[in-house]
Amino acid sequence: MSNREPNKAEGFLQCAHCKKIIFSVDFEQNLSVCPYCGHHHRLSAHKRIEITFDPGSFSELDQELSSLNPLDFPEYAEKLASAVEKQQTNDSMTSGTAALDGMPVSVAVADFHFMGGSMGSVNGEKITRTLERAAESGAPAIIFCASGGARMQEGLLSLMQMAKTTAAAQRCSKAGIPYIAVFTDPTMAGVLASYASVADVILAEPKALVGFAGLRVSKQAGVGKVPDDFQTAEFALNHGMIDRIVARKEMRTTLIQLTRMLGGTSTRVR
Amino acid sequence: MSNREPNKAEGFLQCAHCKKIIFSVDFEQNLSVCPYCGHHHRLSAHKRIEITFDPGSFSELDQELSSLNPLDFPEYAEKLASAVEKQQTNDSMTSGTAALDGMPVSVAVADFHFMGGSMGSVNGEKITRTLERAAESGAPAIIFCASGGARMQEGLLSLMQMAKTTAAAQRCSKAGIPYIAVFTDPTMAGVLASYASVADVILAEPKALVGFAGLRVSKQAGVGKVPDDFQTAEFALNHGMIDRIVARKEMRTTLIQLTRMLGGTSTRVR
Amino acid sequence: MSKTHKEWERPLVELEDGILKLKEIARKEQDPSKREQQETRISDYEARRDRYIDVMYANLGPWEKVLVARADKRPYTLDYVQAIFHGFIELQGDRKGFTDHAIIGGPAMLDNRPVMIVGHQKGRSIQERQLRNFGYARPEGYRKAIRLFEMAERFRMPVITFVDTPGADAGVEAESRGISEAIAAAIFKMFELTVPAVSVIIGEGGSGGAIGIAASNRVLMLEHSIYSVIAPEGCASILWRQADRGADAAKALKLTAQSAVDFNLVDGIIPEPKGGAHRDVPLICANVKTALLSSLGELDKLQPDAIYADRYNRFRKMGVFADSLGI
Amino acid sequence: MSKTHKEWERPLVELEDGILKLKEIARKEQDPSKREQQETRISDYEARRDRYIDVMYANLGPWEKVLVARADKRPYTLDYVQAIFHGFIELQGDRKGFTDHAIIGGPAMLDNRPVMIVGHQKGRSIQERQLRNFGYARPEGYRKAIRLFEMAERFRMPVITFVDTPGADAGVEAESRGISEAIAAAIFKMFELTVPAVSVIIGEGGSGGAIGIAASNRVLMLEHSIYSVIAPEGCASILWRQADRGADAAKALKLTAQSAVDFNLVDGIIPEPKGGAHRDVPLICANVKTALLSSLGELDKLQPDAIYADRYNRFRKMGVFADSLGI
Ligand SMILES: [Zn+2]
Ligand SMILES: [Zn+2]
Repeated sequence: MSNREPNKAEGFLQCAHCKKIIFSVDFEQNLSVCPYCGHHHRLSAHKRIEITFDPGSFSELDQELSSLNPLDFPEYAEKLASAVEKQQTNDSMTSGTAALDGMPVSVAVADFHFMGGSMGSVNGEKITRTLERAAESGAPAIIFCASGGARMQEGLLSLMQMAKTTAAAQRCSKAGIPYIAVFTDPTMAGVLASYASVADVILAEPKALVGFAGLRVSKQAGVGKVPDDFQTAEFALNHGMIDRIVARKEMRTTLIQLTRMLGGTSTRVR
Repeated sequence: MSNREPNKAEGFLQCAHCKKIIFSVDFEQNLSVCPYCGHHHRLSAHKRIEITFDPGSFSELDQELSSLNPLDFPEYAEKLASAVEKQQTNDSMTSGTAALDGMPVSVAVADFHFMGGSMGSVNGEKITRTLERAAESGAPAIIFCASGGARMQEGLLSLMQMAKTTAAAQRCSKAGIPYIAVFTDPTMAGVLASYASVADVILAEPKALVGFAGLRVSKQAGVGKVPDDFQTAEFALNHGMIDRIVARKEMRTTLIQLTRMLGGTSTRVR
Repeated sequence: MSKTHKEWERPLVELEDGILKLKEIARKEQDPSKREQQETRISDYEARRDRYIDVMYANLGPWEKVLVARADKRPYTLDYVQAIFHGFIELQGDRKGFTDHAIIGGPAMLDNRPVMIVGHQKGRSIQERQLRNFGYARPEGYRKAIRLFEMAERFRMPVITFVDTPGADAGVEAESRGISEAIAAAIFKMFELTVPAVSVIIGEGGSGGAIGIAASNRVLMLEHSIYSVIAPEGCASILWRQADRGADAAKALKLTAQSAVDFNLVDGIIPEPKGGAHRDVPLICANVKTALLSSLGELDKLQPDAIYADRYNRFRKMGVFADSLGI
Repeated sequence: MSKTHKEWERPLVELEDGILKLKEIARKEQDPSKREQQETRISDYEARRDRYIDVMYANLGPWEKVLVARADKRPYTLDYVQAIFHGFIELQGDRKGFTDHAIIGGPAMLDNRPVMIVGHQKGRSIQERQLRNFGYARPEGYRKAIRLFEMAERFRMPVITFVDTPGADAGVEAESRGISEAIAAAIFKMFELTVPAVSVIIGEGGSGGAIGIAASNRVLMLEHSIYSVIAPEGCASILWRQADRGADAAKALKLTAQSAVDFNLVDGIIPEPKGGAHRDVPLICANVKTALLSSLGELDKLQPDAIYADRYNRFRKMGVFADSLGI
């Protein structure tokens, strides 16, 4: 995939998609969506939380969790250390509680910048706790996904996170607590094939990459020709896999409406 | 569709499918399956019961139910009277209880010869009672389907039989009682789109016609080309709609095995 | 040969066109006395039109009901959704590889309560008609409906369905993806629900495609909607090998709301404005809303188990037959 | 460059071919003394072969495990089904328009109790391999599995799954029908079960395609099976851009049964006959049966709620990480 981040420079930057020059201030105000081509650039977890939930309502939890190198996997420790230093966080997933138009929600927000959002033990544990908190407290769960898939450096432990997180989603479902997933660019492989795809409602940002295998693998495996929009949110929508594509600037409103209708009423019998 | 009945004559008959001449005795002994081409000719309900369930175990119920002409539909009364006289029964569906290798079962067996097996109020009521008896008694339900669809002469009353019979199947499912459907030639339209398709296990006789709309309608409605095996049991199998195709001579054994495994054990917790 | 909707409505349409032209002339008229004359003439024509509508709709025959139920101008599901509910969010997809636009659905607020809406949707423009497959739903439409029914059950939201289809898609593609199974499974799922379900037949209640989303606790019909086991043309073509004898078949099939109530197959008729639903959309929407609130009000008194049983019992008693004991 | 299975086994295969030839010669030999000589030589070669197998299998490295797990001769799901169970009736179809032969399933009797079997199935002949898509299951395979899991729950039958796949189908068709959703939904469904579920990894436990039917109360691995988050070749190609360094990746990934037990991710190892499962199929089947009966025996003591909770708790504790309190 091409680099989807805008190239930054002093005071302005270049859209990685349409190559137009954008003033940084405009870009910020437009929620990192290109004002020319509408490309939704990737967001940090911090920024996503800021533009989505009620101001100041987010309380981070589980931030003490950090990855080990249980398999003694080559170069893993170094990669981890570098990501932790660069991103100033322990994992791609930031989890906690927040409010959405006053309604309490249990949230997790992925940041692709941290090791490609890959799901290892810490990541899976945070998702699981987010969904468990929802099931236990009755606050709807909202998860923003962004991941290349499982973290291979944790081997089978990573694969097991697919089961663990999906089990937690099942708990939510059984308890009658809504769980909304938002697919952002990219939502792939082991994450797409586990907790992400079993949400009650699945929203996606426009043009987000959504798929099971890398495009190269799919082309090798398949015999048919590859459609132009293959593995985009639009393709997923046309193939019945997601509910809606929602522009970033509509996301908060849509989440509020859904949360209110599916789980925010006081008349609900639990 | 071509007439699928063999042409009878003194002591021998002609297979409507391969046109070969068969001795009646051979044909009978071979369960009305052509010994040359394997074509499964249609069976009367009486014959089907005889070759499927334990000898003498069938007790007919609901035989007192008979059709009225609530819509005062043109020519319906005459058609009904003629069918009743010719087939010596009140409806295409024969329902009751029987035993299968000693296990009690609640059964209904359709006979296409009676007004094309169409589902009117009596037909729907018999299916419903068969499934209700299963749900209440714990005896698995086995239904042999053969129908061109709903009986249009009873108008909306017939359409409502789709809902009524499917509701009864849901009762069975909720009670944890197995319901096995066998699609025989033909299983179509309103019957296929209701109780027939929600069985736990669906078996079909080879080459049975299985479909939603008449072939002509499908061709008109569709743009694609029609596959050679369109609307056959084989097509349905390849499209995931049925579990197995079972030759007539294997049917009893298969039903015994399934009934025993799904619902015939004494260790079962109800 | 049965009349088409255009033929049947032509005198009315001509009258209305005339009135419009007269109004245009009157608007441009400078001379006040002449304008007064013209306005009198307009009133006269309008009264004539109203009388004509009275006559046309006073005693619609079954075939005319078919024509009205299918009319292009008739309000469709989304017109009701927009007028009666707020905050509707359409949810898509069967989660199995396909999507269908002939059935739409999603949560919305009915006054202050969340409900789950599912309905057939016909298109208005040529493109939209194609997108929505002329209201012929595909297997994925019913599978989407099933998913939304499950969501409604999980979150304890009443289900409201709007029925308006000539029938389910009967093409090769639909058959290969199991249109029959999809309809059967949708009916089955509705019978699992322990939340209230109310259906409104707003236009065409076309056979299996209709009952697939109409296995509800309460089923209401608009005054000029139809509900039938088979399209009258299909029935005529089977009975008499003459598809153009739809009017005779419509009569034989007893497909009107009035007949359905007589046979206790639907629970109520929602009155339409004079001249049909499309002549006063706010009024028909208000009537539908009143009927929905009233039905839900009755069902709200029931516990989940009783809602489940109510639905079963509603359909269980449908059927007319004789037994040896006398009926 | 990592050895292939053929390369690795070549000395053994050559020895065995030699023994067969010697036996043929001895069979035709007329002279008793010469035949005795030859038979001594055969015994000698057989002893050498046994020693060779001992050495080969005494300390299989991770890559050799990969080779053995993938071996053509290895028993597949239906071999176990045939030997361990009786009365198996294969049930087909996802009831949504598609069927898949890379996952098979249906009810069978395990001694005197009915169970529901689901498993990946590879093919032996070229045609069968194509039919079964080389063990790469498609969305419809997982959807069939879901249907069988539901049936097992409804009729209170324990679920037994056999895992043997290089991974799920990642092609354009599989993607368009939602392979990810299908896997996720299958995992989800397994966690709903209140009947016992036991999985046996008999060959390749390939990433998402494997866990899709392995979210069980007990997960056992054959001694020389593998279970991995990614195929070693794929891992090597990402890490070092050298797909042929599969052996190095296999080592790094810790994909053996022994490692999986060390990390408490699987519950037990089923010992294989000397030289691998294919060298004594009755023995490995007996071992698998014993293990299944033992696992089911433990689970039979639990009530439905406890079975559900047991499965959750089993997976809930998986993961190795530090927290600020020190782990
Ligand atoms: Zn741009
Ligand atoms: Zn023949």
